[in-house]
Amino acid sequence: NETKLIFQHSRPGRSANAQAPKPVSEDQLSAIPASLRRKQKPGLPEVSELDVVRHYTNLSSKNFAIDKQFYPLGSCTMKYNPRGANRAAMLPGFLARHPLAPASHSQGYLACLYDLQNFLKEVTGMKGVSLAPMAGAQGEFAGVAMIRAYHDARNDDGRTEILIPEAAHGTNPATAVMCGYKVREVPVGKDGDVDLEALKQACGPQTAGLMMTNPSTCGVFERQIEAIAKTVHDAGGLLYYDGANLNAILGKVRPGDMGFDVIHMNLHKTFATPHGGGGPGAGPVGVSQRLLPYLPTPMAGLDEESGEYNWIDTDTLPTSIGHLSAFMGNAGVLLRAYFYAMVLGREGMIRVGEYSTLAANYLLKRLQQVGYTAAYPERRASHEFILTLAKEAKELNVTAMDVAKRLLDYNQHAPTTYFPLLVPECLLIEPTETESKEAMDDFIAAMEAILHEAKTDPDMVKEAPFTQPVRRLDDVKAARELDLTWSE
Amino acid sequence: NETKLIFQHSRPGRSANAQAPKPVSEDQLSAIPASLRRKQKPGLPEVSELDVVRHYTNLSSKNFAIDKQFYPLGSCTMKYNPRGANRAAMLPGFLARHPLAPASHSQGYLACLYDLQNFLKEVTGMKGVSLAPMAGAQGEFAGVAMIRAYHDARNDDGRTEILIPEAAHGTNPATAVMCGYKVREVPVGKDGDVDLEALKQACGPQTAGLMMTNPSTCGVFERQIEAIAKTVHDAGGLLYYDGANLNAILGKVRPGDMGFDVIHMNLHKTFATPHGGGGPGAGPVGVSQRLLPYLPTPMAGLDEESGEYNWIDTDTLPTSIGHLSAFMGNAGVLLRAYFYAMVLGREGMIRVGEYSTLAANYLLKRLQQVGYTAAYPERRASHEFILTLAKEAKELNVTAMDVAKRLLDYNQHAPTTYFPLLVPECLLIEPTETESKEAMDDFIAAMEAILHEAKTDPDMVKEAPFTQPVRRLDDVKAARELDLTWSE
Amino acid sequence: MPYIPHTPDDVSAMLDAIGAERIEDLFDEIPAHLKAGSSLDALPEGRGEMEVTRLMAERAEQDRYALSFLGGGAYQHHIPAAVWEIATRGEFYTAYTPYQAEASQGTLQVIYEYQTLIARLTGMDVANASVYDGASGLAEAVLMALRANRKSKSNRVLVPEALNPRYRSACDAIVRNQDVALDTVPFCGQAGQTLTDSLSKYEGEDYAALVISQPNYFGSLEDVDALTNWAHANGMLVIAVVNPTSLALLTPPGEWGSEGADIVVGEGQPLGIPLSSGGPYFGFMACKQKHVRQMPGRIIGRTVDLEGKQGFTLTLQAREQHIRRSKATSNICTNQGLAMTAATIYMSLIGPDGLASVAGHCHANTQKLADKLTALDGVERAFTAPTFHEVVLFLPQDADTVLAKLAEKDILGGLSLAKDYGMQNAILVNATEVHTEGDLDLFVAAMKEVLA
Amino acid sequence: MPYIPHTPDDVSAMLDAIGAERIEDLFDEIPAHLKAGSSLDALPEGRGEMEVTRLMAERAEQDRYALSFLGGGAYQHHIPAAVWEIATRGEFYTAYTPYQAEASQGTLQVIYEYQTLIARLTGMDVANASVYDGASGLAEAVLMALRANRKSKSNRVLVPEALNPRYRSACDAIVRNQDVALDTVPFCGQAGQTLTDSLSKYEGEDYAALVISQPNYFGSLEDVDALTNWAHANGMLVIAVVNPTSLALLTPPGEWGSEGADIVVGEGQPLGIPLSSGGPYFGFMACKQKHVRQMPGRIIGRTVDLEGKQGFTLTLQAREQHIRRSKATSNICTNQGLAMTAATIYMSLIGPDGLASVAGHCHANTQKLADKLTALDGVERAFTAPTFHEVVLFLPQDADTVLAKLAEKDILGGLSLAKDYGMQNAILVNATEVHTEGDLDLFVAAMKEVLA
Repeated sequence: NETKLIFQHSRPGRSANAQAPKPVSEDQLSAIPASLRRKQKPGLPEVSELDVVRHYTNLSSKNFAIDKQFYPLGSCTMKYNPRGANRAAMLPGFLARHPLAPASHSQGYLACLYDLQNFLKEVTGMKGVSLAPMAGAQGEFAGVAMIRAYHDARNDDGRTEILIPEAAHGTNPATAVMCGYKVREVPVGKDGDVDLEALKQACGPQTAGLMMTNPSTCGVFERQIEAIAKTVHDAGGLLYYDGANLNAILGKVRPGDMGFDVIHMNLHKTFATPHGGGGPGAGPVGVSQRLLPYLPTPMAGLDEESGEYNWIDTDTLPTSIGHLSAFMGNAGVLLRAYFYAMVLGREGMIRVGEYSTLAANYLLKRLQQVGYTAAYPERRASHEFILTLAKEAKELNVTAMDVAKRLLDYNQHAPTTYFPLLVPECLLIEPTETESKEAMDDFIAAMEAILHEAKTDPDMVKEAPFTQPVRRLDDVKAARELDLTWSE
Repeated sequence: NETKLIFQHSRPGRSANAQAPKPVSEDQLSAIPASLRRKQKPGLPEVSELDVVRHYTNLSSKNFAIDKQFYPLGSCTMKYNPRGANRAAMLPGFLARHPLAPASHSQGYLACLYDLQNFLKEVTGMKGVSLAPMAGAQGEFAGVAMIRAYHDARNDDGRTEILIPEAAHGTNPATAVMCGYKVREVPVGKDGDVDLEALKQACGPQTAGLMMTNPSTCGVFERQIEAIAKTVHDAGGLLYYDGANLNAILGKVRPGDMGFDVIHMNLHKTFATPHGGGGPGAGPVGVSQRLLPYLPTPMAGLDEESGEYNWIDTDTLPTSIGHLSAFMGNAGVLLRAYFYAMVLGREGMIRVGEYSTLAANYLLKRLQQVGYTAAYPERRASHEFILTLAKEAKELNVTAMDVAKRLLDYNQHAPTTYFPLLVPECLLIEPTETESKEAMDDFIAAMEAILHEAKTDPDMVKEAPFTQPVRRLDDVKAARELDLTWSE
Repeated sequence: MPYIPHTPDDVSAMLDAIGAERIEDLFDEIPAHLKAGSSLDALPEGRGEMEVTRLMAERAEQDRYALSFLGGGAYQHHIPAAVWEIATRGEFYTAYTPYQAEASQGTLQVIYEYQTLIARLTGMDVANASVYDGASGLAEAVLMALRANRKSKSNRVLVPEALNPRYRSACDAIVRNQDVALDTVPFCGQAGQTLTDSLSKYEGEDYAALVISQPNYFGSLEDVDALTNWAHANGMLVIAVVNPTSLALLTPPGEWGSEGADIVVGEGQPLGIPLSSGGPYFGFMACKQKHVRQMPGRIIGRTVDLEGKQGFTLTLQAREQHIRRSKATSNICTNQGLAMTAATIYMSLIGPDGLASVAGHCHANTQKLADKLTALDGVERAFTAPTFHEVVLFLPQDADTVLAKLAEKDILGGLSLAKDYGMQNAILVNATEVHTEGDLDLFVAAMKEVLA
Repeated sequence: MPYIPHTPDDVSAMLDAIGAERIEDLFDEIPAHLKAGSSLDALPEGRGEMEVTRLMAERAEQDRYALSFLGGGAYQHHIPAAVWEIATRGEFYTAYTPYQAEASQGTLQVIYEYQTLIARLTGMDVANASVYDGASGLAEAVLMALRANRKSKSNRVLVPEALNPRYRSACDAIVRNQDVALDTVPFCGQAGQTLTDSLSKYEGEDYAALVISQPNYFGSLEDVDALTNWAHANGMLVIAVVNPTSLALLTPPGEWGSEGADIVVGEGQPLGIPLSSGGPYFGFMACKQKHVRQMPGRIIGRTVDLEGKQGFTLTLQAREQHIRRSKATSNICTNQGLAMTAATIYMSLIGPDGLASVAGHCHANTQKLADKLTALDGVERAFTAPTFHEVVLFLPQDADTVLAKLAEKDILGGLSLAKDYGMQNAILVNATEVHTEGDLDLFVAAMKEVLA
């Protein structure tokens, strides 16, 4: 059933008028020159409160979500988002606090930030943490900007390149460019590890740093991490850790101990804050000793003497790369992550890596048993793993995308498709530690059924989905005949 | 897709253990004699927090609701339930208040109740209001119990009968019996009004009172109300007003002015509090002067001198019929109604009756135009009206129930079916004032389409619904092979 | 027009379709002199959501959190955030009684699960979809027992004095209209329990039922096996009134004595419902299978659809007022659906071990509180019986006075037993899993100051 | 194990399937000496939801409501209850970026509606699905302008001194890594406006764009038509930075001057997002159709499915990092979906007249507040330009000192301009529709006391 657009419910003069104050008189607006006044009303819809509630309630039902379905989207860590975290972050005292309220009126909020900074330092093994970046990609930006600031401070200005393994998330090269660097890609071997020889050749005086994810986007732990770190450090470069896959190793091994100089974390992945249909996230950064002076501001500080919390800002940390947003990051996300960290505590943090890895290895093994092909069959899965459907694509003409779409008909969200690019026809699958064995078994049963369909009734798979609000969409038309805003 | 029962997700040892405190030691329970201790764990499900959130989120999607569909359930006043009322009633200060907290710690809550009592007095034209009854039926009970207390106080003990028009809600006769009365039904004429002659004959020294709804369940205003009141009063009986249909006349005519001695209101209808899948409601009662001494307790009072609010309870009102619940009624519902009344205000109250009546008359006229038969074609509709499908049942073998079920396939909730019992094959339809003309037009289009189907493809109607989570259910099996609790 | 969508154009179009000129014409069947009896001037002018929310927030603030040890039938517990975030989803919040089963399988399945949960918690065969609250539930149970006990011709029921006095009074207010009498069984002044000794005088008399409250109002645990067996031996049904949290630890009524209780009712509030000034709560009600047709209220059954698929539907409607009218088991119609939905989610989240842990902490905390308070001069336990999570203490001074002084310190230190039992110096105190050691110590320190 | 469902049986079964003995075996590819670098002792023991909620409630309480007149880029507004009750429904809250369009039509349609709303509010052709916030949005706009202005070879952009200094600083922190320079156009010290006079010295120079802030940081309204025409005449694009509430009253950027602004960004917070210590908010971004391929961030398009039915999908992905990698328009990936969803609901609820009314009250209340404060001895308006809902006042004393004294009275009386502009005695104050006459009077009385 096609849902009308909210604009199609609009009728001139209709309104949800419990929500707006009564109009002011033109007289009260006389201080605004007529030349600056809008001539026509903005085209917001004119609808009743019931119209709005019903419209968006119905629209919401057209989404898959963790609260409704198993959602094994690889590299996205779609774990359960505790409802208690939402309630805590939405407490009136937190919601009403203005970002520029003085420290005297911010002690409760600052205490939460200060604690969270310390928790994140400890679980990552870094020396300092700033919570300011508003998403993973902004955390990456902050990280590479700090690398740049470090080299600049040393007047080491011939370093123009960032090295990136070819399997990396697209944000890595895009970030390097945003920080003014050139990107050099490093190949990945057949076992999913970086080609160390190629890396050695790529390193040199032009190397500002290396960005990598570990476990990598191949779903395996990079076993040569120490050699890689040594190679880059020997060349005078720094090591950046993309925390997208931190969930896999939380409590087991720490980026700081692996030799990374700077990392970002995705709190909306590892710390269970909601994904919200595409954000908000939060991308705190952690650094080793030598990058401490460059952390983005503001950060929460504590005056040990008075016991009062304060803001560490550019006036006290003038070497900082500065503010990356108008205020101090996605506060509400940080509060949710703080709740989660407090509930899990020390033991809980350690369990995250263990059980997410257990789940992924179980799921991988069982999917192999029902007939799927692992991209790296000789390797342990981390918290995620890759299947390749190259064989099915060739022999049955059924692609990874077809399987993904057919899964929707089985009420299972699809895994990540066609990433990383180096594995043909791939599905990147991440179950997380919060899904029960039964939920995974249902997914396995669906995957088994689809493989059977692919062999016996391939059109059922190739034309899927059949049960969703729409069938497959014409993406070419969408891009060619751009229709980005609605008009009557 | 069949949804498992929550018990089917249960696995021994699984739990949502962020929610429970750590177990206490047996030692700490030693004061409880072993003979009183439970031998086996109660069979609550053992499930994770995600299991629970996902299960009940998915279950919720199997409901029609005002927030999703037009819901013209006659006599139920399914109007928009303001979200702002929910937020206000769920403020931490209100949620945390213990019902037996002293008045010193209850001034805010008491102020809301006191104001609400006064608002309800004014809109109904009664002399006193108690908010204590927890639902419409309990309000009816309180009302009839007050009638009984009144006669008892006068030692007028030959009054053993309550008169009730045959179109009345089932709660009316059931309530009369719960109050120890016999019920005598009074016939209703072809125009929907009470048969006044029959009423006169039924009245006598045995008459304790008359219970009636006005507008009646026939969807029309009882035009002889003054004559009825005089007849009953002359016989020494009292008049009870069933407020189920108060929405129709809010602000236009008041039960107190019509001569009623006691009324109840359904706040979950007229005052837009949520229906919650079957409650909670609230059924405040209002009375004329002579029933003031009998109002159920507690009520909110105001000490004019100190400006402090207090509780009026049986110690200060010993003639009261007493408490009908452990505490003081459905407080959270009352707060939502208070919010609603405050937003509407004086003018808003008057509009309720006007626009709900406008909507019903529009819908009736248009449904007649597309071919349906009104039960009372010569009458104005009140806020609701009745269609009779007797002709369709006879000629096409398509019943009111068939049309109701088919409406679900058109994403429209069905009207009330087969009530009142005196109209054959009836649909009782109430659009309320909060539904837009477009929503009504969609319903009209669906009804028109169904009538067409009934004539051209009756099985489509008779076998409906086709699009819901289940097809028509075997109610006979449900009653014969009782399965009321689940077992493995 | 708040919550009314119609524009002047809509109104014109609708009036045109009707063939009326003005809205007022639609009221032409109402005698003119009855109309406009008031211009409703006692009502204020309408205000926006912003203003009303601010006013109510200020009022909520006035009654804001005091440290409370009040119980007496409503208890503070941790409520998981998920409970009300899900229960207030529009699909539950704005649906009505599931008359159209096919479009209400969500609500219907929730009720079926709820019935199962209550039956399992109480050890009974079946449960209904809830009644208003515990006290009115007791009234329904009494009326039900009169119908169900075919051996008895009596309209009398035995009720313990140690029953929550608010239950007693609400029950009486309801059942006395049908000339049903509640006769009182006194409690033992030393033990704070209802002893079978005190029942002997009723032996041989015709009573339809005996009410047993576990724990009783004083928090004391009754010897439910002996009481149940006595009642059954004397031809009475047993109506159990229980605290649902306690049932994680205590023998469920279905296992009391040799045959178990016949009807069970109780206040559902401890199962995830906020204190909220006393409501909306919900009463739960369960019984033996053989009495199910005498049970009032909605009951949901599992059945199949015409394709054989599992589905849920309202059943046994022939007991209900909308079908049976004056012959119905009760006049109840709307019950407490949303609160019951929340309780179902709560019970699923808390689980059997979690509920036992909650009950254990309640008990242990109350014991600890009683120990700390009785360490003060002149404060002592009033009774010797074991207790669940509430206890009566004697103070060395007038209870009402002491409580008022504590309230001035924003501590609600318990309920006075002066008015209900004439025990001028006695208070009923409660602690649950929400109280920390610090909370208890604050109370004790304040009490010490007040008594000094 | 909080949030982990596995029982010992589950773990055994999974390990058996894997063929491993212990979970630890699954980490055997990690060099042993790297493991267990810490036992994480800096973290506390895990606590239940009840305890953590209580702790956070106490902390939230510490920062509780003071009467605030702070603005500076984040504003108090009434937020209808429906906004967040719907936005936090699990279907919106726990979905991710709509990669699987068929299973994400809810989110996708919301974004398409949002894009339409922003385009209409700003008077532009197209909008994206949001960026992080207004300040980082300005950085994206600057980088976009450099790409989009094909006539200019410059990496320089003109930025008014009267721009929110936090926008200036965040923008600079981001763009300076690509050697982009922001040159400052001073404001007129009397008017508090950016005058075209002060631009004349840049004529003939190569700048990619001119940033225009309406209103500017001082709340002053700029002569946007003149500034826009000047920029276009000098080969620059115009980047508008606007307050969305103000656009209900003020000329939308799409109509500035004879051609309109080219790119529009702003802070979306006023559209239904709580202050919440600065986030999550969202930045909105709109542009002319011809620049759409230079716009960063997600963009949703309307299309049809294979049966010809309307549907929505991510489009123009070839601009984005997950496809274009180092050639992408930005590294942005996750944006502020949930906040944008809330804003979409807010804009639908408030409607065009409602937003105008909100804006009108903001303006009128701020005027009233300024009048009341300037009635005090020594307090006066700093500038002559007309203002929207924020205004700079000169105090007769040091601003920081006065504000600190007001804060002691729980009144947050504005923002000091001392640090950012060297105006030691100047404060920036704001009032909105949430402030009552009583609120204003409380502030004025407190100010009077402090100045006395």
